[in-house]
Amino acid sequence: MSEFLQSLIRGLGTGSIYALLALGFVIIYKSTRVISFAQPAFMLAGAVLVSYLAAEVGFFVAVPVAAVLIAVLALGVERTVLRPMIGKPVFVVAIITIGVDVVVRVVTNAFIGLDVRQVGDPWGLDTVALLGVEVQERYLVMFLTTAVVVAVLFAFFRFSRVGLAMRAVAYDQEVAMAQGISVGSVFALSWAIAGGLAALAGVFVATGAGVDQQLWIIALKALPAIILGGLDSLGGAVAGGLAVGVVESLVGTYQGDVAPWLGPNFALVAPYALMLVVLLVRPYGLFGSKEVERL
Amino acid sequence: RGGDGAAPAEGKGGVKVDFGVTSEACPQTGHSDRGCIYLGSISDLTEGPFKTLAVPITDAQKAFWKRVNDQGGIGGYDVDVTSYVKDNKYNPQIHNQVYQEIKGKILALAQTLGSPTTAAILPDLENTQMVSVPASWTSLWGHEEVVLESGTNYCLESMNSVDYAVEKLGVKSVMAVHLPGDYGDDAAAGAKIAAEKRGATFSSVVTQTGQDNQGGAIDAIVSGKPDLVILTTGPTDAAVIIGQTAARGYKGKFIGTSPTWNPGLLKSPAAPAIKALYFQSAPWKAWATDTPGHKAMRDALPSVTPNDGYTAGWVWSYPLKAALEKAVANKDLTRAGLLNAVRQLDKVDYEGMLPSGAGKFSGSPNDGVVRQSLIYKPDDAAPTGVTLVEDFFVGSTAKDYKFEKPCYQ
Amino acid sequence: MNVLEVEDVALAFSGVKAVDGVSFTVGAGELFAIIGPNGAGKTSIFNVLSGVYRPQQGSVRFQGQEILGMRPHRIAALGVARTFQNIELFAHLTVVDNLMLGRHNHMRYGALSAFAWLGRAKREELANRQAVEDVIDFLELEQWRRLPVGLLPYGVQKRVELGRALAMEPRVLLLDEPVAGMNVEETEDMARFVLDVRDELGIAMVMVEHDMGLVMELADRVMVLDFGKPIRTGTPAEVQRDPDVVRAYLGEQHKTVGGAA
Amino acid sequence: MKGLKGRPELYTSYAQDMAFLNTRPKRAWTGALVVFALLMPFAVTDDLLMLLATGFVAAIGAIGLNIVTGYAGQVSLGHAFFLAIGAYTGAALSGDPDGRVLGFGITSLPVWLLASGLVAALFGVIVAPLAVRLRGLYLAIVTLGLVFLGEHVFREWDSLTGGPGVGRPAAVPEVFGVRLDRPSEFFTGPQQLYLLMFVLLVIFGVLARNLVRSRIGRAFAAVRDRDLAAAVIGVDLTKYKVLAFAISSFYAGVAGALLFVVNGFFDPGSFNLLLSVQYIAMVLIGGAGTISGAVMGALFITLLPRITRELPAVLPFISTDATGVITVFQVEAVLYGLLIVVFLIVEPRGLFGIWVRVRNYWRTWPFSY
Amino acid sequence: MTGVILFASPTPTPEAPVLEANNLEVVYDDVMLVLRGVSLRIPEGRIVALLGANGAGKTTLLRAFSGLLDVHDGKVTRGSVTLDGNPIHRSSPARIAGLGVKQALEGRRILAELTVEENLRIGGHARPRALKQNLERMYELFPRLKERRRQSAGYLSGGEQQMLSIGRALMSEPRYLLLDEPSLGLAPLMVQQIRDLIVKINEQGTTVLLVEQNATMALSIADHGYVLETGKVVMDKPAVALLADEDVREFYLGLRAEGTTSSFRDVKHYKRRKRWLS
Ligand SMILES: Nc1ncnc2c1ncn2[C@@H]1O[C@H](COP(=O)(O)OP(=O)(O)OP(=O)(O)O)[C@@H](O)[C@H]1O
Ligand SMILES: Nc1ncnc2c1ncn2[C@@H]1O[C@H](COP(=O)(O)OP(=O)(O)OP(=O)(O)O)[C@@H](O)[C@H]1O
Ligand SMILES: [Mg+2]
Ligand SMILES: [Mg+2]
Repeated sequence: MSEFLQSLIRGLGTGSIYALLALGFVIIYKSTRVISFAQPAFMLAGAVLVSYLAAEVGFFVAVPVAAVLIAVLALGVERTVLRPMIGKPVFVVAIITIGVDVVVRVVTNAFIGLDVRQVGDPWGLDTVALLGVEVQERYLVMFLTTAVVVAVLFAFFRFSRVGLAMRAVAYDQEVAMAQGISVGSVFALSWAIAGGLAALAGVFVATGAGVDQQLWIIALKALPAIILGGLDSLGGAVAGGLAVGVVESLVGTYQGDVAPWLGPNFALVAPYALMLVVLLVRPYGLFGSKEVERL
Repeated sequence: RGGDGAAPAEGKGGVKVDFGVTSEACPQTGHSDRGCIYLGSISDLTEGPFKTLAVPITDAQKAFWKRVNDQGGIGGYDVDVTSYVKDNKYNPQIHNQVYQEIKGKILALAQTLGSPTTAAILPDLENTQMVSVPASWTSLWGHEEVVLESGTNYCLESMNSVDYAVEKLGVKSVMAVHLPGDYGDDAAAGAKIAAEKRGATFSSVVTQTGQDNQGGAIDAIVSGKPDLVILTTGPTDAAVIIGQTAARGYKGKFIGTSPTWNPGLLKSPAAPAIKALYFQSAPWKAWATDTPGHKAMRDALPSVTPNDGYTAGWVWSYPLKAALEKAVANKDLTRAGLLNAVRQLDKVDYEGMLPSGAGKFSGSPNDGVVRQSLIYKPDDAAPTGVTLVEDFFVGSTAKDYKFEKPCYQ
Repeated sequence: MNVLEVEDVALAFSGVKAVDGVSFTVGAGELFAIIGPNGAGKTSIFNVLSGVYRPQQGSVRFQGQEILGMRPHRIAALGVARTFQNIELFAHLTVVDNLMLGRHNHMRYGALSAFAWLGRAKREELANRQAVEDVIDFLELEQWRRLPVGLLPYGVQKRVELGRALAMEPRVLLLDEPVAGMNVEETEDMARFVLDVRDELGIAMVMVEHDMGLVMELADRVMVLDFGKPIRTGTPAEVQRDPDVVRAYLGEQHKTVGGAA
Repeated sequence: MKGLKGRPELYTSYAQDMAFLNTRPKRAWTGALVVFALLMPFAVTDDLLMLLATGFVAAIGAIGLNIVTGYAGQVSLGHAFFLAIGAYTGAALSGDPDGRVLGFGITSLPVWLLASGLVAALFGVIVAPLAVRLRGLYLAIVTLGLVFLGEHVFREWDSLTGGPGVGRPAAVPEVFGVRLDRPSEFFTGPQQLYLLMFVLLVIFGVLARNLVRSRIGRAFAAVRDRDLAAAVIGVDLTKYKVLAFAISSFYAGVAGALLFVVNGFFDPGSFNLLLSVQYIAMVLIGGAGTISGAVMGALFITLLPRITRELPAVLPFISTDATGVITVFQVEAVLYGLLIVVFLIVEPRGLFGIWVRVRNYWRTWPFSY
Repeated sequence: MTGVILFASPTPTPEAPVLEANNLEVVYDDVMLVLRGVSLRIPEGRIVALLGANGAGKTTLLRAFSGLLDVHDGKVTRGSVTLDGNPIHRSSPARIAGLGVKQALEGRRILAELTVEENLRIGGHARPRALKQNLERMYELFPRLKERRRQSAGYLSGGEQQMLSIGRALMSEPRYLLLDEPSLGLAPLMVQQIRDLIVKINEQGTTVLLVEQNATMALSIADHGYVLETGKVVMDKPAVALLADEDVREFYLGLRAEGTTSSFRDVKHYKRRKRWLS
């Protein structure tokens, strides 16, 4: 039982990282219909930035500063690379974001250097006892931070006109413009938020062992998460992210005993298997909105 | 056109040459009176998983051959290792492509990094008699004539590690946690042989690189509770595994191979666990050691952050230098001539960096293979983060082991 | 014999009754019009006829065969063709290709034959191309032939859509607002084509349209729908005098139209 | 038509209009290209030939992806998976029966090539029902899931794949008892492989071109542009989506089996997200929905790394030093990304778009506005 | 609100509230010249009708007013668009909408995945304060939309979508409303209601530019009318004058010279000829 609980909590912890990442993807998707493959690079850049800043100003200052700086970086990318592509086919734009990812990542790599870099977080691998199980503090922090971020985002989209405007922009940019919505600002805003979220997620990923050049790969975990949750649903991103984390963790804990023939490391692809099954039943994920069509 | 059928020609000083040797001077060495031997390097320089090792390896080789040139070159030739350096991104296909690009212009490969990548060009290396220096320590190379391996391999190194742990740490159960492929599998194979010989229980877990991919390995260690884990992963993987298992109450020991280590880990949250539980095995001594070879290396690389990638790149270069010298002495600096020279190498002068007797390429693999390795442990004060605990030794398993085929296929 | 027999069809979307107990028949060569306020369920009836919507109750017989529950492409293959309220052409394809798609079910050759482009594939393509050219002739589309339809003027696109439906050689043709958004000139052209289709090809037609001039002049019979229910079916003259129809649909300011009727 | 230069071609029959190469310039261009390609082996070095041969194979794969994505509109990020199926089928069938990994010793290229295509097509048919249910990016990412699941299987199944970090030899290119990868009396291995791949590309290109102008190709386009309307005019959506996946996967299987022949060796890590993305990029950069675009895109993407490797040499301000803060290799990697970005921003319709532009320019010359 | 109102002065002072196109030339994709020097005035408080065949450039002109040419790769290459004398053809659509110029796009352009109410709220983006009140107003105008308020707009019938599109345009209480074929696909009764609605909002202070194929309806409420043919203004007259014009009667109203409606059955028996093109 405590094995199960521990596994579950670990899953929720890493799941909350995936949720942050997934939120970034979803926010960009909601306003542009594009999956931005540049998110992994922003995540890596965020973690690297904190590893430099933390030494100067301390972790708790470094994180928000880095999030803002990465948001600005994302803004810059949006401005120079994505803005000219407004109205162009989304798959072309998606490939462009891959190009951006390569560029940002290679440049960031140059700053990682040979040694693994540390972000200087105060939690390390310390644990606390919670409900009788040992839980790593950093997982608690991740979970709580994600909860706060999600709450803020929800409130923002609920109480500002921006949320609806984003969706309008996503579905029909010309219509949105005609209503007086500035498509450019909406794009910029979504890229900036997504960049900030990616940076935050990057820091959390790095708290365990540090930043190396492979860190970005984790961002791909957001893909099954957003599909599970539904591409355009913020709530879905959170649910999907947590589900991916938990599935990964539980499969890792039990599959070796239950179904060893699936091979070690099946846990890593289990989210994709789950995604396949869920999509067969719900073609738009758990909370995604259905494409509306009639003749 | 196409093809590459350069006919042997007469080079400087009556030496027979074909590929990658010119009587014009090297573009960068500034010795206009000498000819030039071009060597290629194919390494993981930007995006691949071994970049952090590959870059210092490549740098060290550059420094090594510069020193050779400064000391008078090789029989009237300078050696150029900078004109044909290529990035393989640790991808076999790219590796082959860039190899094809440069192969007509070089005499030998000063570096071919990685095993699947090198495997992609191995038939071609054999067909064209292209002598090459690997950047990996797998036991397969001991059986490939054209590949000049230095020091012991993962397999024998891990045997020694298990022997050491059984003797000095009283270990009774061993688990190999490793990346798939020649690197991890080779080490696991060695660990298994030693564990069985020593009557310890053995188990093996394959893991994949990436910090978030270590859950399975961590679960396996925590639930299996082996006394010793032989770790062959990348550095951050290792940090995650050691840190998390320790956090979950694991108290056994870890011994990792050289690519598993990075001094940066001592600053990670896992550092306390690492200091308490981790040992590092090595095929040769660390950066700061006091041998003529080490000293020459440090002099040649005055302003770098110490890293044992440099040491590796430097050590690996000695046999090629010896072979070139022998080939020039034989007046045959063709590819065939160079391979012939390799076949005549009884020993290589590693300037003290490897035990004497190392570098025997003339006999059978079982004769030539180096069996000594060392054990280090983490130490904040040491330049590359580790300090010696056991000097060159050969465990009883490795000593008796008949090295007749690669440990892992 | 009736080409189409619709009996007591009812269709609801989560509570909204789009079609509510609709019955009608269309005779051979007849031009039957359906009119009614916006959202009355006219297009929904078309969608039922062509298999896009599954009604909760009722029956639809086409040439005596029950087609309710069949998938759209099966119904199309039987000979039910239609045009759409919002043009549904394949914008990137040329006029010829759009019309050739109309002949999709008149060709039978499969993928292997297509790869080789020999024998059967080639023969069938040529024969059907000829048929398409006939339609192009009939609708005077020559000058647009090789242009992607997305580039054509709105009125021409509507005509191409009619052409695609005709290329299917249907037994019954469903026209959803064929002249909406057209100017006077284009409306006249379209009216002429519709008449030609009836007179020269003898295809039965069901037409939904808000242009009362057109409906009153062309239709043989008219059914008026309101909130999914038929409120009156009869000749154009009868229908436009019906007070219910005037109240629900035409409006008091409406002048009786259609001198010929 | 004498003396009517510049006038649009006149057709005297529909057959002529519908012919494979229906205009004179098209025939002339195609002829010239083929001759040029056939002369290539006598003009360039082996390493370039190998690269071009790889490009031709990639082109076959890209044509396949273009069929399902560019023509039938089903965006698939799963192409790497189907390439892998083909690669392993071909390699296993033709592999050494006594070797380290699975092999059946059937070295005849036509046999294993066809088998690779068919096995991949079979998987395509199995996967296709997903496409019937899913749309747009959902389909794209779910097919991406296939790549991850496939990668897992290929890593684990090391008796077939050799395992990651080890790999296995690729399929053996033997045609009528002759090993084409080994030098013969007249040609080097790369020259032979180049010609082989070129011939295969021409064959598969022509077949695909025929397909897309047939009723099947039109049905694909209809499904892509508006599937509801397609159904109402008589196109069986399920059937054509399945068919599109099957044909596309067949091409992928063929390409996969050939892809590593030039290289001789491959690793299960090769079939990853990146590979799928590269194929999508080929289709988009070439111009979705055209066969020649797919070929151009494939050659572009295959040659791009080589181009970026050559570029620093001509850009004097970049040091060619292998080490340092920003190395020439990082510059190469950045250039690779940048070229793709800049290219697509400047010409979102791809290489084919550029070609159309050039053609239109000359067609209306000297009256270009 | 019918009747003729002739413009008091043909060249008003630049500060007079008016939306104007001055000798406007518009090119698409750098090659397609679509407007060839169009001048058109929409003085505040009026209803101006714009007639023209398909492809004449009516929608293009509206786009030039609302700043939406960019989206279609269109450019103003000569002339200007001015609002109260200030040039706006280089301003962003968002800014122009902020100034109170609003185009109801051709073809309904409903956001299918959003609900009916969300579509309306998007329409009120530029006027967040009066949102509630405007919503109520629209529901009053179109009870049908109120019934369907929570439904995805894409499932509405064609005519319902048309209502939604008009309602969305009205949500921001624009100063200048540019309507592109509002009666398309509407039932006769509904056309009358839309007509009355236009008159009503005009009385409440909204200036309207009305593009219509239904010329009868448009000219019956407009003060002034323009006829556009292949990118040029060929007629520019008070609405009553247009109604009396022979060509307009034949080509836009479908009336024979004698004043009777022509029958579709003998369309092919007479030849159309546009006198103004001679
Ligand atoms: N797929 C659907 N889901 C939900 N409601 C629908 C759907 N299709 C139609 N409706 C509703 O059914 C009613 C009838 O729609 P239909 O399109 O048949 O009207 P119509 O008579 O064609 O109107 P119009 O003249 O405006 O085109 C409308 O209120 C519409 O909102
Ligand atoms: N985005 C565009 N790119 C290129 N050409 C265009 C574009 N939009 C319109 N055109 C062309 O400009 C001309 C005028 O089009 P516009 O839509 O303004 O006409 P319209 O008078 O509104 O016609 P309709 O009555 O059909 O709506 C047409 O020939 C059309 O083909
Ligand atoms: Mg309708
Ligand atoms: Mg228009």
